Amino acid sequence: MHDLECRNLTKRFDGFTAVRDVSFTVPAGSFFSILGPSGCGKTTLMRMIAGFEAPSAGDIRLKGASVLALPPNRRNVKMVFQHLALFPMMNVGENVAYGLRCRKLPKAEIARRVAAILERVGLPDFAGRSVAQLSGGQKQRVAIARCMVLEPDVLLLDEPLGALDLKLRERMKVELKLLQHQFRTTFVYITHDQSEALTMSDQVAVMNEGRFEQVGSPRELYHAPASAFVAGFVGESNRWSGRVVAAGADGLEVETSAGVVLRGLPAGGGRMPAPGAPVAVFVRPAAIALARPSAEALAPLPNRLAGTVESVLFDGAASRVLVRVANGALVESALPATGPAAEIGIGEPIELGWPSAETRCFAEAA
Amino acid sequence: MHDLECRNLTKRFDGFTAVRDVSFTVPAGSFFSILGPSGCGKTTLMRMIAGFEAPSAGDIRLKGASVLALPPNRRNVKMVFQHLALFPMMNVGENVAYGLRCRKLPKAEIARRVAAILERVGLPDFAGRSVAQLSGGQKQRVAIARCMVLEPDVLLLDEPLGALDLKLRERMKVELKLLQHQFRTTFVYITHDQSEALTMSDQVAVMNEGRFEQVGSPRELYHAPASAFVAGFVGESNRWSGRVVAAGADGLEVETSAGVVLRGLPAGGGRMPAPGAPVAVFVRPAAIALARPSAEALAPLPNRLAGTVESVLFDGAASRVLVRVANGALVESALPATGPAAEIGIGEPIELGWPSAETRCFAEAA
Amino acid sequence: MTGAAPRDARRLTLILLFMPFALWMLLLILLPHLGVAFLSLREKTGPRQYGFGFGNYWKFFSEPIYWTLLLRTAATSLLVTALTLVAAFPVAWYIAKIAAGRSKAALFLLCLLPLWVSDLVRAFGWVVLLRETGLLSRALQGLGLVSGPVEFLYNDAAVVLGLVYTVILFMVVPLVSTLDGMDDSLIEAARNLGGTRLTVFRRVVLPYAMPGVVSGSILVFMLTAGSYLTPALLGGKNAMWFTEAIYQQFVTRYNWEMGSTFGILLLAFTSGIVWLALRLTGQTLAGTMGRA
Amino acid sequence: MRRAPWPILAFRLYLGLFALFLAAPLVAACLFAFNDSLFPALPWRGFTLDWFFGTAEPKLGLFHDRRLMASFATSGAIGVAVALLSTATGLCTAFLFERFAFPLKRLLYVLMIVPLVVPGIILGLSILVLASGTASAIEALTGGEVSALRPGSTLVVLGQVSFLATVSTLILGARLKKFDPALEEAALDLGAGRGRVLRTVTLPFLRPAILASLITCFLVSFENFTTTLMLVGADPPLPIAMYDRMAKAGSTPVLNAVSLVLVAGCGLLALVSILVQREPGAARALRPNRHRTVGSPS
Amino acid sequence: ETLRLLTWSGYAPDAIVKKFEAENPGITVEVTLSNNEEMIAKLRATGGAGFDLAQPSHDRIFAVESEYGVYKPMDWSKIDQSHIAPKLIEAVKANDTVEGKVYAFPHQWGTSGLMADMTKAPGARSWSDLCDAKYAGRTSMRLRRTILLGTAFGMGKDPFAAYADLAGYKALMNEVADRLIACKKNVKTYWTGGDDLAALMLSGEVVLSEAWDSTAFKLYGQNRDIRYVPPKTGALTWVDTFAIPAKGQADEAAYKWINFVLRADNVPAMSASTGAIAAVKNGIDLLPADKRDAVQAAFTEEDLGNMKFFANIPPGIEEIEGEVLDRIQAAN
Ligand SMILES: Nc1ncnc2c1ncn2[C@@H]1O[C@H](COP(=O)(O)OP(=O)(O)OP(=O)(O)O)[C@@H](O)[C@H]1O
Ligand SMILES: Nc1ncnc2c1ncn2[C@@H]1O[C@H](COP(=O)(O)OP(=O)(O)OP(=O)(O)O)[C@@H](O)[C@H]1O
Ligand SMILES: [Mg+2]
Ligand SMILES: [Mg+2]
Repeated sequence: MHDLECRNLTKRFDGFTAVRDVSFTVPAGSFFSILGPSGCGKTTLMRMIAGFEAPSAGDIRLKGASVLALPPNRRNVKMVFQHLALFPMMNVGENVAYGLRCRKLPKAEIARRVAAILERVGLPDFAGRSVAQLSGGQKQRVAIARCMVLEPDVLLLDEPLGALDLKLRERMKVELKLLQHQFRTTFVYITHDQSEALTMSDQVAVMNEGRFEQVGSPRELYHAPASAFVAGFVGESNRWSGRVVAAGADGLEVETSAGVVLRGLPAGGGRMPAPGAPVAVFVRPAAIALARPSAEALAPLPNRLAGTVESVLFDGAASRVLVRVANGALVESALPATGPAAEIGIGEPIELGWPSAETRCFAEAA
Repeated sequence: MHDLECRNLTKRFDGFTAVRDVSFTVPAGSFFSILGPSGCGKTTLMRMIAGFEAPSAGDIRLKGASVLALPPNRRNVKMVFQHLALFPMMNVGENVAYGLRCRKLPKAEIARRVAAILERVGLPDFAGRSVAQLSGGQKQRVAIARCMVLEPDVLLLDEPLGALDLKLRERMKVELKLLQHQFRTTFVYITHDQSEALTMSDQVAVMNEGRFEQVGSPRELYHAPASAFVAGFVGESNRWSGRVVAAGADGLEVETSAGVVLRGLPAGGGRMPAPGAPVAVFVRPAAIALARPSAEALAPLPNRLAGTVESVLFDGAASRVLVRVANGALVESALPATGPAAEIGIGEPIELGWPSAETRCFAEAA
Repeated sequence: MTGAAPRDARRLTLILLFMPFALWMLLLILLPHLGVAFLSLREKTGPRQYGFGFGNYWKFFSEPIYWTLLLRTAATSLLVTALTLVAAFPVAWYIAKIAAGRSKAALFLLCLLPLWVSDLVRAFGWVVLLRETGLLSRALQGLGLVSGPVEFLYNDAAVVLGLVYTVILFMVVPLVSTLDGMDDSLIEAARNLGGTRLTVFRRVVLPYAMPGVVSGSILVFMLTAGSYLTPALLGGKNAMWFTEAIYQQFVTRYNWEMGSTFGILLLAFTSGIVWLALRLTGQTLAGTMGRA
Repeated sequence: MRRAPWPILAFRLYLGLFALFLAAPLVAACLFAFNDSLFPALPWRGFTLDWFFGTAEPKLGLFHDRRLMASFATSGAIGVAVALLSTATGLCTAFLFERFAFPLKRLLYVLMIVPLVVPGIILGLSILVLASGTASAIEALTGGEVSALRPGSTLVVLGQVSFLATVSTLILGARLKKFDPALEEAALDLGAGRGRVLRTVTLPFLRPAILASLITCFLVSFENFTTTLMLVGADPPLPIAMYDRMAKAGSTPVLNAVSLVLVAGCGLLALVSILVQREPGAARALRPNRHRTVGSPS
Repeated sequence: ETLRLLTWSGYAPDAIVKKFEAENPGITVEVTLSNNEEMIAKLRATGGAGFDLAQPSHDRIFAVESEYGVYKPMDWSKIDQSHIAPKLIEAVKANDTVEGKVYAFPHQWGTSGLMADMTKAPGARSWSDLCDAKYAGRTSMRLRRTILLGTAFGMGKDPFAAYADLAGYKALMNEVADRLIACKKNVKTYWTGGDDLAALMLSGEVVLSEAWDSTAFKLYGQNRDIRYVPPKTGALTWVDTFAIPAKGQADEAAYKWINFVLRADNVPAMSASTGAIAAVKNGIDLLPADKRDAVQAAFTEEDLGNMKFFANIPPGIEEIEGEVLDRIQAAN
């Protein structure tokens, strides 16, 4: 059973198409993210689902029934806004009770449900607080409680963590996922932060210029990106442009514009690019092994480059080195926490190597 | 030669002590960061150096001479403000020229220097632009150029990246470091983001509640934190409270409040804690190895726990698993990108293990 | 900042900045009002002979003409305030929430322009429009809606209309500025959570706009109660405005004592109403007017 | 938001009516300036410019009417004086309240706002009472005559300043609130002295607000009637002169001509003031939101 | 040097001012329009400063001078009196002498009475006709003391005789107030100035009104049906005077102005502007032709003999009248 289904959804603003022919289904109880750069149409898509914009074409179905004709207040889709939109003139309890009052439930019933939901989001005894007295994370939870108390079919969240500071964001990521787990409600989550999308979601749709580029589990997106855009947007990558030199059964040979020859595999599911075709090549820093020159550790790897360390960006487990390779390009590679390369310093010579399976080549428009 | 030296600096606001007895020296040409949580007194310390607050006690020396008696406009310390404080009614060139005009340099000289510095920060031909037309990163560079054109002894930067968005922040981190490299001026950089501090700095001071907890290189802080606060604040960690059960030559045996017995080493340089003493135990997620039960891979490790996977936080190379261990505690561990544990799913049984060198035990006040 | 000298400099600056304010308040506001209060307590006992007491106040309260006039003025002002609020809200809403971009700026500008034109011109315009030989009467005759000339001037309705006209922009401006500060997502959230348009207006929009409503209403009420020209030029034979009574006492009766008494009473009465309104809506004068 | 177009249509219709309501009296007042009749009333007797340029009674045109022209000049002079005085006072007071802490600040702030809500006639008469009282007392004591304390332009200026200083303080205070003190610190840090900071950073930042305050005060002063009425002496400003005409000599279309000039002049100045005020940053009130779709026509 | 005149509308026409300035280079004339009450209020507020020559009516000087001392005694020797009507000189002397000094000099005189559109209100002859239901909604009056006095006369009382007894006067005025309040529904509007009234009459909005004769005479020129009607009980007569404010700074210029406007060659222009009759011996004859016709159409010899000069107002009277006026205005 699908909780939410969009069919060929399109939205045009006079002349400009913000959402193009988007179709997807969200299974009941799952955490679905829409990930894309700023301005790609995420919010527009979500506002159509909530009923604040009318689609130019296509259909939106909730639990199987089209909701196009319903005004926003009659759709059982609730929304957590980017800046939360808590009502400043009401206290926490009144905020949470607002939707129930609109449904004209009896007072006692409202009080009971408000208390229950605040308990569930970990804010018992907060009903009397004014909204201004809450911390960022608490506000977040009130905004979610305000929607969840109405038991929506689908909860939409539009970059709800965007306004929080870094540490809190990290914490709320985990907390949001646990809350969804606990409520078992379908979440549709919008973000431009790939780490948020990957961490929390069952399924992620990567959106670009109004279109869905790929829909899949976080691992699929990370390990098998379907397009150059997805490969570049999800996770960190080194990216080069080049041309196919040779194509064989064991993969492609690509010469980058800087003149380096790399061995990789075609990606994105298209045809095998013919020699001479332009390709975009992606290699993840984490996939690159480092070794001191003369060390034979990298010998079995098909791609090997020599260079000097330009900069060491120490950041604990996420440390990176920037290596300037022979022909002037900068390659970013993960710095291992242990092993011979761990203590490398600026200006030292170094060798890099990686397997051809980690060299993803996407055909580009000529 | 030290560019900046603070001796026993203290600042009290009626009754409240924001900075307590802080002493440090910053060698010429180095990148020095002050890292600490919000409200710990970083800005207050910096404002004392710049001359906007008078210290309650202690001395501030620039190039060896005390500057306590000088007003802010006579100290050769320049400051980049958190929101940059570019003058909105002046264009880029006028902003950069402001300090030179205050020094009453001849017009031609000013023009020459402004052009030169804008060239150096990568903004040639920007002199005529209005400030509002700049992107976040360009504003950043103008703010730095405005200070650097005055050739200060020390440049203070108060969370200059705080207002930028995530992606830009990542880029500016690298750029700032390169700029400092190029100017060879002493930078004192304030942040509450440990990743910024670690990535850019030669030396980092960790500040807490007005005091410096530790001053050292990024690697020192990460690998040899001097206090429980530093261990918790720099890099990610699992943290437990416990009591020493036994203390021997090969380390400590600690029982956590949840009843798990761990083997670790005393940290922080204090005396070896006696049995019964309360300790805080820190283990980095990246140090924890994962294995399917029955696999013998973890056998040599002194700390081993069994549990089930509670949650998988997939995030490419920075993925994590949350494991609920036998007695109910949650342990966070890095998820390897490859190997048998890489594909683990929620609810599966799993074993964790780590060496005692990675189990840092800090004595706590009883 | 640093050291002792700058702190003294700061003190000196404070004192220097305080001087104009103190002079303004003392010489132009406090002392004059005290003077009026003093004068209102003076009673004329004969030519060039005066005594002191509450006689003038006593005379006011014992003479129903005067206090009914004050009540009438206040009541009409309240009516004008209410009408103005109702008439201005949709306009402010349109400007703040519906119009976008250039049309928004243009609309706001258009609305502000009449604000700057003299009261006198505006009242005069109404006279030209509404008098028996004026445009409206003639237009109605032209359309065949009425047979003879109709007088629209010189009645209470004309006064109320003219007053609403003179003050409405003072309501629109604070309303626009509060409504403009309201995040649209508040309204959308309220709709999303199931509120009908009416509920959203009543439970979210109105409470949010309250500071603007209150500051606009105070301004409008005080301006109305204190207006002189519009009632004088548009008003009919029965309708005197309390300010006219004050003017009369000063100018045609040469009775400054009584005029001062009337002035004090007008001030006290209208301030009382404003105070009550602030109490009832839980706002403060500084909080509302300060942002207007 | 998807909604039926009727609320929007209703809004538009209402707005149209509102615009008509706003414009009607002004248009009517201006229109009759061109009526070739002795009364600003129907019937329409043909188009004429006599009420602007006529040189002889009974159709003495505005530009040849000495008294009206003199009152224009009086109003202008008073307006300039009021604008300068109010803005200067407002500037000091805005700094005082935005930058300094002192005892009784809240109370004094309320006191500062009060003149805005005191009926204009009371402001006028209170100043009249105090000034005459003082002048009489001085006369009784010294026999000297302080003509500045007698009704006349000085008192008119003071009377208008008494409430326009509040307006000015609020305008300047609002702008000063948006001022990031870090800008001043940055300037200090770059080596500027206090005076230079004020001159090169703070005042330029305030300039749009200062201009707006000057224009606003000038316009309000120019059109003020109630406060002025009580304080006017032998040289009446324009609104009083017009009112005297209306009430004591009867209205002729020359008053419509004056109205037209006033409407045009005020419109122009108000436009300038608004444009100036929304220059940088202060455009909050006029800036469109991004997701501005509530009720946009769909 | 400036001569600051505080006077009635029409009492300083531009042509005369220009001529005066031409004859007296160095003097500029500044005119402030006013009426009796405002003149007093202004001079009281200024303590007699700010103006160099005022023109109150003859009955409004004595009490004001006694109370506030806002005028200077006149130096009659500086005024050419040879051609002034002796009757008016006597009237002014009688009314405006305070402690032996005379404070005024006559300028123009006129009467207050009724004005009627003869086609629509031909028979009106009495003050009480204003309240006649025949003219419901078509009459007007000025809500000032004249109508109080007129109404009293209309009721057959003599208010001037009642001046002596404040209590009696108060009782009389209360009766008058009741009358006028009852009359309110008959009144279209209260006029406030001459042109205001003129507009009302010319447009036909009003057919019968209390009026200054001067206004009526002006209208007669435009519409022969509009005539001045002296009431049966006698037209109320006023003399507008010259008086010099206590702190006037241009006395010489003021006397020059007085002599100038009373000069025979200037009288016709002045009278044409004011509509009133100059205080010179042959005042009526010096009126412009159309005005003269109007006067002759309005007044019979009998009427001219039956004029009632406004009596000097003792202190206290105006307060009583003020309250009564308030009451009338406020009543519904
Ligand atoms: N009402 C509108 N009228 C015209 N264009 C609009 C409107 N709303 C959005 N757009 C345009 O549609 C595009 C998509 O906007 P949208 O807000 O959906 O992007 P987004 O993906 O949510 O971006 P962000 O991450 O910055 O929030 C943008 O180019 C935007 O300018
Ligand atoms: N002028 C002041 N008067 C009183 N207390 C102050 C003043 N300035 C700062 N403090 C207090 O001193 C403490 C340290 O403030 P400071 O601004 O230095 O913190 P910070 O480390 O810069 O924090 P953040 O990261 O949030 O900027 C805070 O508790 C703050 O409230
Ligand atoms: Mg968005
Ligand atoms: Mg800080």
